[in-house]
Amino acid sequence: MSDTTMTRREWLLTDRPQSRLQARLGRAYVTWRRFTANRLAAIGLGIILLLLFVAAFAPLLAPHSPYIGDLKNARLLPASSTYWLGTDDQGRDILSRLIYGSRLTLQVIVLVAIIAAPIGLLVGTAAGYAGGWIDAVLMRITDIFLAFPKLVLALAFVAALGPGIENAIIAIALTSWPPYARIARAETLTVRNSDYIAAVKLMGASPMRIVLRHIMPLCISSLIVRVTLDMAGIILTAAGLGFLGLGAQPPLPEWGAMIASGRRFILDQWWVAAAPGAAILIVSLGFNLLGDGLRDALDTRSGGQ
Amino acid sequence: ATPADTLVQAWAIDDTITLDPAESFELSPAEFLGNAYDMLVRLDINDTTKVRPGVAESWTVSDDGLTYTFKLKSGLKFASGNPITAKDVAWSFERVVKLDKSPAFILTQFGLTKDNVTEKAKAADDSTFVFTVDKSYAPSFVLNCLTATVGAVMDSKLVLEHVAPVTPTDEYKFDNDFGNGWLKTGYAGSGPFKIRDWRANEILVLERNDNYYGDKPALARVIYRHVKESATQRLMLEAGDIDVARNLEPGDLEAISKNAELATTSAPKGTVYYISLNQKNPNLAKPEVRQALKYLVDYDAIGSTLIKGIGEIRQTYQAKGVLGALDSNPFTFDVAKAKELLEKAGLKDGFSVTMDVRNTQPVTGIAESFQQTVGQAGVKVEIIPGDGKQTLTKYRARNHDMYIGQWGMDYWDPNSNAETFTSNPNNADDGTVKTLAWRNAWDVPELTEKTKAALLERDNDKRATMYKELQQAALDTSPFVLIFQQTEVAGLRGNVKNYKLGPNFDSNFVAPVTKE
Amino acid sequence: MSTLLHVENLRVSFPTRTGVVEAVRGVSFALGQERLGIVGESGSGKSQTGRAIMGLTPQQAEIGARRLEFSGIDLLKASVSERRALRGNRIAMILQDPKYSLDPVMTIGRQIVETLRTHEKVSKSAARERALDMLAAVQIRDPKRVYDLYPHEVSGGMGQRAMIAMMLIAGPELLIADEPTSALDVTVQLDILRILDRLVIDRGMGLIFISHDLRLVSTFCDRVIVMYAGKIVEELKASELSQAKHPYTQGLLNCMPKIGADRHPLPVLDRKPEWLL
Amino acid sequence: MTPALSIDKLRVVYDDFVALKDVSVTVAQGESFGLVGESGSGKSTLLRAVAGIAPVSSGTIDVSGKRLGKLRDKEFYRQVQMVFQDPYGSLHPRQTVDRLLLEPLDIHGFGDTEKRIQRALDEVGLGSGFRFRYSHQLSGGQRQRVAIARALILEPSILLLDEPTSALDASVQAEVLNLLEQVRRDRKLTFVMVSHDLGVITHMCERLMVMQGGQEVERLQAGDLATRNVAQDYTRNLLVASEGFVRDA
Amino acid sequence: MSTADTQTPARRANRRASTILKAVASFAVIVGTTYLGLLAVTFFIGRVVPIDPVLAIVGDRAPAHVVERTREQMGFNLPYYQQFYLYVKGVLSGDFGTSVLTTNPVMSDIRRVFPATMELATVGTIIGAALGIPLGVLAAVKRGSLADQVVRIIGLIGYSVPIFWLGLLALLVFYARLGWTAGPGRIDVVFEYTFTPITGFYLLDAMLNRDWAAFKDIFAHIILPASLLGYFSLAYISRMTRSFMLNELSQEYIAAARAKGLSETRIIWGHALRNAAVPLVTVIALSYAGLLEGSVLTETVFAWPGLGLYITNSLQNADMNAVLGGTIIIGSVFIALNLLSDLLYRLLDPRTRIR
Ligand SMILES: Nc1ncnc2c1ncn2[C@@H]1O[C@H](COP(=O)(O)OP(=O)(O)OP(=O)(O)O)[C@@H](O)[C@H]1O
Ligand SMILES: Nc1ncnc2c1ncn2[C@@H]1O[C@H](COP(=O)(O)OP(=O)(O)OP(=O)(O)O)[C@@H](O)[C@H]1O
Ligand SMILES: [Mg+2]
Ligand SMILES: [Mg+2]
Ligand code: NI
Repeated sequence: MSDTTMTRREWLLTDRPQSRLQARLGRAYVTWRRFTANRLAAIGLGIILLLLFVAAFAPLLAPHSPYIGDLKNARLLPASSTYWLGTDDQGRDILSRLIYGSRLTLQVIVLVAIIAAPIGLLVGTAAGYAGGWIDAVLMRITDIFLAFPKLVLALAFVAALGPGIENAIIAIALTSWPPYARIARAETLTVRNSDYIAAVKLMGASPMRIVLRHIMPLCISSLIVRVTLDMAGIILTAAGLGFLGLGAQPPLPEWGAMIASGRRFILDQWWVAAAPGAAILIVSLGFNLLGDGLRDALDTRSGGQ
Repeated sequence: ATPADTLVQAWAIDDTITLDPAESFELSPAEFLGNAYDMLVRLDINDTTKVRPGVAESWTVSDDGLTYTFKLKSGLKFASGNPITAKDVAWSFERVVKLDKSPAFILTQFGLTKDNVTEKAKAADDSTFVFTVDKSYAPSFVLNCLTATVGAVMDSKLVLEHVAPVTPTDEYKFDNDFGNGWLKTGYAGSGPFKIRDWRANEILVLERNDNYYGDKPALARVIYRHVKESATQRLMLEAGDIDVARNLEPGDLEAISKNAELATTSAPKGTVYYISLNQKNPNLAKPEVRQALKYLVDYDAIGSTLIKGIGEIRQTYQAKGVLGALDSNPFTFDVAKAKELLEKAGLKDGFSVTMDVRNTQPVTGIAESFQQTVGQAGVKVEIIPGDGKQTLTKYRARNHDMYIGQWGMDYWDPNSNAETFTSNPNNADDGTVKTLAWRNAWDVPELTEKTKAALLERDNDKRATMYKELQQAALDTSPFVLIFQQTEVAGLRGNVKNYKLGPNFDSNFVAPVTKE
Repeated sequence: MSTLLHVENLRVSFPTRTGVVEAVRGVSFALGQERLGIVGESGSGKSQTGRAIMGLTPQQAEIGARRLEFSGIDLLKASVSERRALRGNRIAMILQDPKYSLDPVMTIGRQIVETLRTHEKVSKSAARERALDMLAAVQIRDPKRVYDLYPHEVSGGMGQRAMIAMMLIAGPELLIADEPTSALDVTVQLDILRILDRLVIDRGMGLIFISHDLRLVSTFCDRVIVMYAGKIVEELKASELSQAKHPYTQGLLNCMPKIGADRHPLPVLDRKPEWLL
Repeated sequence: MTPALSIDKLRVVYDDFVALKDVSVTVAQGESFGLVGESGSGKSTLLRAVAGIAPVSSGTIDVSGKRLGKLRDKEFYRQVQMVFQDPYGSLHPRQTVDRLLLEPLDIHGFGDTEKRIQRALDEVGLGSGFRFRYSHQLSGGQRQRVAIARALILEPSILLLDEPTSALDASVQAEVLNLLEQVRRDRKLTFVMVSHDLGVITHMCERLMVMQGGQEVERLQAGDLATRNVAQDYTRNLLVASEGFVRDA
Repeated sequence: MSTADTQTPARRANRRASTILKAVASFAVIVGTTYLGLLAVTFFIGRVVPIDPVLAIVGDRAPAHVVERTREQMGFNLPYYQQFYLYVKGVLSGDFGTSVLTTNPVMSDIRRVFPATMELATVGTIIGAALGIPLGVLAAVKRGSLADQVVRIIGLIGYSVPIFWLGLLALLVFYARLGWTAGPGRIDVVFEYTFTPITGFYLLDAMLNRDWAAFKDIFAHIILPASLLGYFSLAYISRMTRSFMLNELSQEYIAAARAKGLSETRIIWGHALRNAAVPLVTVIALSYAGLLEGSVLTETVFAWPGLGLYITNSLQNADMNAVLGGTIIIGSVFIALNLLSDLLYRLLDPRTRIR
């Protein structure tokens, strides 16, 4: 193999990358290959992409207004050619609400992920690396939050901050970081005494630098996996808060709130709750599959050998 | 299936926090106490403008309207076997006034105080009870008040065995609790049933009182099971695990009414649902806006869907059937008219406002519908959902813009609602009488006076007219958008007979019920 | 000396994402009741050869041979249960690292007894006796104590002895030892070899000794196979190792620093592409 | 001349296990000093104590005449660097060679990083083809070269080598040992090297110390081993064992 | 030569004693600080919740002066630190105060609602573990096969379905339509007069009373909600089992076990699962703790008078004594389960055993 031009695949898979970019892309490509080799994971990714698409083009996709219904004439109708998934108790088109609701679902997921995961990561890695009393104090706080009934905490936060989707998100985020901290800490403990961390230390790196630049990147992948696996739980917690009336404000088409209000009709107009239920199921299934796939793809320990 | 001698009802009984008649002021305990205790007089559920004898056989009112003399039926016994005497009645009144809990005002509004109660509510002899009021109130008002559960006749001997000592303080000058602690879960009455057991949020058991003087209940016991969900209740009713389902929502009610094995029953209740507009909000304080919003409720649609079967559209604040209730529904959903009014108020482009809504049906549904319909006139409503107590806390502090809620009558008399909707003696933030008018900062000195006057009108017809005028004034100017009056419904197994809901919760009598 | 094992043209390959990795590419040898050494650098296919004989090749691997026969039994055609019956009973294998090859939550004694009772019908107490004897046979000084210890409670050398005991208790005719001493200290290393040596001599067992340490193999084994990239490049008598013909073998021998030899810089191995063929 | 490294009565205690019992060593500048002994004898602990990653409970360490405190400053790490035993464990699994080499330069604020990285790779005999590989794309010998390059990039004067070749094949070991010898010569480095292989130690070091159980057994010149001029039985056993297997008659 | 016998027996005993002492001391510190933290956080929550606690007692229609008087009687007019001090003092002397909602001492309420939740959670966890572990093992052993995918999907659905939805559906199908199980609640009213709870764990009580009719009925009532909870823990347990098993199955000692000629069954159940059991214990304990926290939603749908409902109800009414009591109980359970799983961990994993 001398001068023949490399195919793009070979270029990516080469074990002699010529630039930082190529190395990074190559690595991403390998991960991607491993990921897509798992058909279910690809399905999961497809679902998430679909969700993104729907959320982005909601106004174009929705056949009706998600907020305005016809209480008097179009209440609780079954699926028909005008209302593909039927109507809810305010006479609104369920499909349109689901489509618009995808935005809220995304918002919940993304915000929780970017609030809870970094808190957990920071607390966990700092505790794990520092050890000693810092570890003791941080872990005590984590334990208290863990030992605290999650719902009480979430309810209290929402009650204190006022209802609304944003506050529900904050509440969920604040109750879901402790497990991440635990994971990050455990991970940190295993790498803390490794030679490559000792090597960085021997370069004269400050503890801050070691945690931020060398330890955190190692914990992130398992954290990402865990977060994607928790997504279903997060959507459901939001739904649970909605069930207790502390989630999204009406008339926002939040899926959990839709189920919560639709459950009253479950015996006769089952589709009112079933449609958002199925949507939640599909999306969280998507995230779960994605998370599973990511685990297999990112986990070099069991995935590689 | 349920036992033949037991009536099993599923009902959300989590509002029961005490079984002491001097303290209890919520809906479900009113029903328990109404069945387990007897009062001097009872509401006649066949003609709700009248009262019928309870423990008292007969009564007279002195000409000056200040002295009420009750003659007790003879030979009555409490469930414990102790005889019922006028002393028990007097002691019961004294107990209420001295404990001074939430419902005590129903008695103290007649001028009873801790110091004079022993004089004003007095046993002349074993079978004569004399009650002296401070003004010559309409007798219907006084008697109606005495039908409330707070007027329950207590077994003083039994209760006194259970009093707990208390260290007197400035607020509470007595050295014992009048058995309040024990009675929170205990029972010392003489009604057709006795309360056998109460496990909060779980179950309440009534048992036939064999010492009851009147017609003995056909069933040996009535059990209330705490079940919150309408759908769950319906499933249990269909499966025959309960005999009566009490919290049915329209959809489930409809399904049950179509089921041949099941039946439904209903009765209008003295509870009205309304949207109130806080007058502290400058937009809402404009008279045109108040009226405009009354035109922006889609009464028809709500009536035929959200409250179908469980309520009836009613735009006046007195419940149907109460003395002087005005049956008038002048408003219809009319966006054009509303827009016109808004334009007059200088709010052509509408305005934004928040609305506090509790998380219960049908309130949430109505709020959402209202949100849509006012939107058509350009008014943007932001719904702030909240748990009941949370929203209430805010409402009571006058921190809301709009509030949707319900008001149940404290006692079966027009004064109860008139006083709260159309009187506001002191609109200051620290006002002492926090009526609904006060909560919405609606300052109405004339109507307040008129409400007071109606109380002292001893002629029933004249009194009724006065209340009608008050209601009309409310229709025309008040910041209350009345929507509907609650109809209480129950789904029944086919074999349950004679189950009749009363106009009030304390008159949901279960004694006549039989099972085939 | 009868031939215990025939291996002819053994191939093991792993399909991977980047193509097929041929770990073993046509290895042939025969083994009698002797000590056969397999040497070669890391990744040359030594372990995979051993594992293929045992039938421990990972599932995804493809395995093929013209002949793979153990005392008259065609291993390639044998059923799964037939092979299982052979394993541990007539063919045994000592794995590289005792730290990871012993079940961490089971006492050493139980692990030994387990092998025995899988293959022979013996009572519990008899099995225990045999296990204790076996422990003593691998020169564990206090068998009774060690019997009840967990793997993490013993040192590497003792763990390796336990592993040997576990594999030998059923009295196999063929033992494959995959780098049995590379994780151990030099002094302990020799103890272990002495034990293996005694077993071959006393029991007439066939031994395949896999190692990357040429010096050790040359002093311990009868014959040596030198592997490079999945192939046998040379087979010779252990005692004649120093006269190896193949430049690879020579290079390997040459590049080790020796006490007293002052060679600066050390000669290094210059890999020729033709060795791969 | 002040010694490059001077250790006096060093004691290291893990929890309540004494891993190093009052060991004293002095290494002159430019010298190569060896440590041998069986597993667990405290060889690595000694190096780690110098590097500041083992809990020193008593004793002193001087580097170029300067007493070390509990905390090592950046300056120290420019003087002393270490290469670990396990080439698979000492490179960060998620970093390319480039990033690995950039890190120390970045920490110490070096300029012209491009040139330095290039030079470091050349020096250890890895062309630029390896620069953007991840460690899992390298063989053991290559990894160890990267580790050496990383240690050298800060231009230290003392290199601590903890069994740098024990995980490598004999042929690769020779290459790495040659490399180490060469950089020592070129840069006039001081080596402290641990190995359990007497051959390697005598090949690399002028003086060596035999350790057992956290203590010094004896101290020898490299030549003493070849002539079997040893005093202690323990050392003699090590010598015999390293000869290979001897079948009893 | 073993690492163990390089230490003299005396030193070992000494070391063990000090390890135990250290463990006990650190445990005490953990429990103490966790409790105090729990108390402080709950108390703080009680203060920030914008609900007037007096409202729960006197109701909406109470006159203003009654509201004020009640506020003072309950000490809500005192400064916060004083209220907290009084509360902590009470708790330390074993008095958790009285719940205003049920008028009972909080402890006696909890004695009633906690067993209900615990019984449900226990049966649920048993179901979840009994099914989840074998399914996880199956999925790991047959990695990548159809069985693996099926188990994965079953588990994922368990992760993704809202329980209040599934609960109603299950009631509709198994109770209303098929009549296989009993309906909501813990026991039929028929037994209201004959069945006397002793421990509060009804299944156990029925056995103690030898009341088999009641036992049957209680079982019929618990099976549906417990199965639902079990399904959710099954989802979690089977996923974790799978991943632990995969990890174990790739270990060298499994190859060694194969080399010994052990059957696959023995290898999987006797060796791999035995090792996987070590981390699994923690997983199961955590999922059990999660269920004990009380699923408000399940309890609502099944009219189960449990702890979750109790706490939620109390919180919504700002009945802070009850919330605090409930929180302490859940905290204790959490701590206890942590300890238990720790002990089991030590028991199962000889490497962490103190010898
Ligand atoms: N599961 C596998 N998948 C892909 N390739 C594998 C697998 N197992 C082994 N190999 C490859 O097979 C080849 C031979 O491996 P083997 O373990 O036999 O080497 P070895 O000679 O024993 O080396 P060492 O001395 O390091 O133990 C190596 O190139 C290795 O990468
Ligand atoms: N972090 C630690 N915690 C507790 N004990 C330790 C720790 N690190 C090392 N030890 C112990 O200290 C002793 C000396 O260890 P050290 O690593 O120095 O040995 P070594 O001579 O390098 O051995 P090897 O040749 O196996 O690398 C050993 O008994 C080891 O168990
Ligand atoms: Mg190998
Ligand atoms: Mg070492
Ligand atoms: Ni039943």
